[in-house]
Amino acid sequence: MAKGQHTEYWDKDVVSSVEHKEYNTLNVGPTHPATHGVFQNVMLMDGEFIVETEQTIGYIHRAFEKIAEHRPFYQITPLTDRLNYCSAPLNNMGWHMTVEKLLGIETPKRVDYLRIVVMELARIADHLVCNSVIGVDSGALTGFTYLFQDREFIYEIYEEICGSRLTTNMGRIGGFERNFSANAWEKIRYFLKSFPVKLKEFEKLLARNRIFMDRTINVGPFSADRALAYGFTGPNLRACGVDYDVRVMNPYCSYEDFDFIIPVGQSGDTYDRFMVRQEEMWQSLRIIQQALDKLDKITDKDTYFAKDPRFVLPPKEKVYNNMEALIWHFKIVMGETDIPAGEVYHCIEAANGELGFYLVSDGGRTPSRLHFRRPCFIYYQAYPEMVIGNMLSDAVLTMSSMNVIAGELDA
Amino acid sequence: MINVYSAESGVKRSCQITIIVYQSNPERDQLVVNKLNSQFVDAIAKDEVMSDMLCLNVQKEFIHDVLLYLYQDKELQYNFLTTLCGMHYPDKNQLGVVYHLHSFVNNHRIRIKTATDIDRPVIATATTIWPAANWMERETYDFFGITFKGHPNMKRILNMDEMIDFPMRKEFPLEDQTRDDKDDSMFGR
Amino acid sequence: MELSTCVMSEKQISTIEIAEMPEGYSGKGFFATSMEKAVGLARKNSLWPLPFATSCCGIEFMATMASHYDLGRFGSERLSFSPRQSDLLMVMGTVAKKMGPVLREVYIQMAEPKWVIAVGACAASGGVFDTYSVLQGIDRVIPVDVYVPGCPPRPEQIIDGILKIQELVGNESLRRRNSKEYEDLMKKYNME
Amino acid sequence: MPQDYIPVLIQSLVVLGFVISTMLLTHFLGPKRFSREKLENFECGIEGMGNARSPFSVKYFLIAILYVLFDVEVIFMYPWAVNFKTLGKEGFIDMFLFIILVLAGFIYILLKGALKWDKK
Repeated sequence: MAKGQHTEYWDKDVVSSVEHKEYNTLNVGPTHPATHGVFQNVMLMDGEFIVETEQTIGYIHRAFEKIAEHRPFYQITPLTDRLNYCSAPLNNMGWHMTVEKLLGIETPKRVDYLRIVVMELARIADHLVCNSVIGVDSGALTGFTYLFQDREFIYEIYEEICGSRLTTNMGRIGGFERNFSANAWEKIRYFLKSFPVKLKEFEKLLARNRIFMDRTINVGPFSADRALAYGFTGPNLRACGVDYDVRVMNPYCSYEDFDFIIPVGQSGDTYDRFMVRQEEMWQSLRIIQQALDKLDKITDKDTYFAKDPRFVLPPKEKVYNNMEALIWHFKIVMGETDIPAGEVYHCIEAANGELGFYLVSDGGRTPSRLHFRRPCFIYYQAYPEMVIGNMLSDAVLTMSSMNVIAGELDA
Repeated sequence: MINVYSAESGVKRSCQITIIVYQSNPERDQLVVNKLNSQFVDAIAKDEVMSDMLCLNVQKEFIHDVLLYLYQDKELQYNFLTTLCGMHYPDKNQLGVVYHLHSFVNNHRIRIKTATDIDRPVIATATTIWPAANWMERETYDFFGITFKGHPNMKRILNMDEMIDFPMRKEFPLEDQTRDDKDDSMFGR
Repeated sequence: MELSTCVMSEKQISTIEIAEMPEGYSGKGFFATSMEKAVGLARKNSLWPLPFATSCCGIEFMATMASHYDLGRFGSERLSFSPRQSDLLMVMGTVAKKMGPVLREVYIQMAEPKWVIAVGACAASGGVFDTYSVLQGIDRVIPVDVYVPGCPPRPEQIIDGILKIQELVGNESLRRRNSKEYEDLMKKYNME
Repeated sequence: MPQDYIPVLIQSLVVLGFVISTMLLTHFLGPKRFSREKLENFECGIEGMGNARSPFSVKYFLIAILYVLFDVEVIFMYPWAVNFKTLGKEGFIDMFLFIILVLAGFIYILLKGALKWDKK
C-alpha cells in the first residue's frame, strides 16, 4: 500500500488472506496419478499455492544392497534392471563394467560398440516415457499413445537381443551371452529409419505449442550452483546449465570414439528439462548410427565376449562331452570364480544421471558391500525448494519432468 | 598367476592376468595427499586396499574439517559429493562411512573413509557443506544406525518408522521372517 | 522388409465374436435370461480398473494401456485413481510392508462389488524379493481373485488375467456378497 | 389443442420412468457394505488428518460467486435473444443499458484484482 500511511482493514488487497489461517494440508499421497510411482508429498497449501511440502519415500523399498551381499556377481544383474526399470539395459551394462573394472577385464572394441548401441536405445526408451508423460501431465495425451508405439518397437529389439522386454538381464560380465541375430540388426536399422519421423512429429506437437510453453516455461526453475549442491546429475543438471556428462567427463566403454553434443539448458525449468531430453534422443540416434557404421567396418563379426573366460560359459556341446568344460561351467554357475579383493567405484551416464556402483569385495563369492549411487534418490531432495511458492499444477509438472522413478528412488 | 581354462582351444593354459590398477592421474593424488598432510598433521592415512582411486582414511574427529577443506580449497575444489554410504566391519567391531568426492573443475575423484565404534556411532554431518548429503545420511542412519550430529531431521527414510534395529548390519537376517513355507532343509541351511 | 502390414482379403469373414450371449430362452424377436446373467454381462464388459501401479509391472501396464495392446478393447478403458468409482483393483509391482496399510485402506474404500487382480510375482508372492522389507504377497492384507504370474508379465498375460476376472464377474451370483463364506472371508482379513 | 401434447407427455413419462427405475434397480441390485473405515474420506490411502470443514482460501469463494453473478446476467439475455426481432430498437437499448451496468461491475472487479489467480 504505497499510497496511504496506515491501512484500514477494508483497504487491504481483497484477495490476500489476512491472518493466514486458511492453510490446509493437501496429501499428494502414495496412490496418486501425479506421483508416477509411490511416494508421498504432504503439502501445506494457501489456496493454490504451496507453502511447505514434506516428502515420505520408501514405499517400495526392497533392500537391494542387502540382497546384493548374498548373491554371486553375475546373479546381481537381474537386481540392477529393477533399479530404473524404464531403461533396464543401461543399469545392466553399468554393473557389468563395474565388475570388469574390478577384475581388470579388457573388452574388445566390438563388444563396446554393441553395448553402446544397446545403451543408447535404452536412453531413448527412458526419455520417451519421461517426455510423453510430461505431455500427459499437462493434458496432451496423444503424444503418449503415439510414442509408446516406438517404445514397443524398442521392446521388440530387446527381445531379439536378450529375449525379454522390460527386465532384460542383458549381457554378461565380459560381453554378451550371444551374438546379435540378423533380425535384430534389421530391426535396429528399421528403427533408425522410422523413429526420427515420429520424434519430429512429437516435437512439433509440443515444443512450440502455446499452451505447453505457458505451462512449462519457468516452472520449477533451479539455479546451477543449487543443483550442484543438491547433487544433481544427468538431464536435470544439464537443464540448469552445467554440461556434466559422464560419457564425456570420464569416458567408459570407448565412448571417446564417438562425437555427440551435450544439450544444455539455461534456467533449469520444466521446459529446459523437456528440451534437453528431446535433444538427447536426437544425439542418441546419431551415436547409434555411428556405432552401426563402426561395427560394419570391424571384420570379424562373431566376437561377442572378452578373451578372459572367467565369466563366459563354455558352449553347450563342449559342456556335455568334456570334463573340464563341465567343471568350468559348474564353477561359473555356482559363483566359485576367483574374484580379487579390492574396491571399485564405476559410474555410467544412466537416463536419469550418474548411476554409480561402489563395489567392495573381500575375495569371497559375493560382494562384501555394494552401494548403488541412485540419481533419483539424490536429486529428489531438492523438490521442496523447486516447488514452494508455485502452484499445485506446476508442482505436478515439475515432479514428472524430473523423471523420479520409484524403483530407483528407494532401491 | 591364475590358471584359466580357455573355452575355445579346449585345453588348460595358464596366463598372466594382471590386476591393472586404473590410476587416473597419480600426481594429482600426490598433490591432494601432500596438501592434506600439511593441513591436518596425523589425521590422514592412505588406505592400502586395491582400489581404482585415491582412498584416504580420516579419523572421525577431523572428518568435517577435511571435507570442508577439500570443498573450499581453491586448488583442489572438490565441489561435488558423488555419494555417501555406510559400511559395517564386523571383525573390527566398527561402523564406517565412505564419501566419494568429485572435483568437476579438474575432473578428479577421491574416496574418504572414516570409522566409528559400533556402540556409540556418531559422526559429524556433511549437510552443512552439501545439502545433497541430507537424504544420504538419513539412509545411512536407516541402514547402519550411524547418527550424524547436526543433521536437520535425523530419522529413517526408507524403512518403516517403527523398525528398531538396523537392517544392513551383517548379523541382521536377509529373508523375511514371517514366511513359513520355506523349510531350511531344502535350502541347505 | 515389410514389417507389420497384413492385408485382409475380402472374402475373409471376421471371426472376432463380440461378447458372447449368455444362455437364455429366445424366440421370435425376444430373448429372456436370468437377471444374474444380464447384470453379469453388463458388469463384465465395463470394469473400471484402479491401477495400483508401484514398480516395473506398472510400466508394463502402461504398455498394456497404450495403443499396441490396448486394454480398452475389453471395456476397461477408463482408469480411475479414486477407489470410489472403481470395480477392479489391479495391484501391479512390489508392495513393501510400509505400503501394506495403504493398500488395505484403498481396498476397503472401494465401491462394492469389487475384485482384485495381483499382477506380477511381487504382488502375488513377494517374487524375487524375499527380504525383510517386502510384503510377501498381497493376499496377506487383502483377498485376491486372480494372480498373474511373471516378472513382469507380458501385456498378453495381463490381458489374460483381465479375461479371467471377466469370467468371474460374468457368472458371479448377485447374492454372493452377502453369503456366509464371503462374510468369514472378510472376518479372516478382519474387515467388517 | 391440448391433445397435441400427448406425445410430449408420453415422452417425458418414459424419460422420468427410465431415470427413476434405473436408480431404484441399481440401488437394490448392487451389494452394499458399510464400515467406519469405508466411509472416511479418501486420503490417497492414508487415514485422513483433521476434518474437511476447515476454512479455505477466500479466492475460491470469490471466483465461484462472480461466476454465479455473471451467469445470472446471461440468463436475462435468453428471453431477449428469443424475441430479438419483436422487441426491436428500444428493446436493444434497454438491454444495452443493462449490459453496460453489469460491465461496470466487471471492470471494478478486474481492477480490484479479485480474478488475479496465479499471483500470491
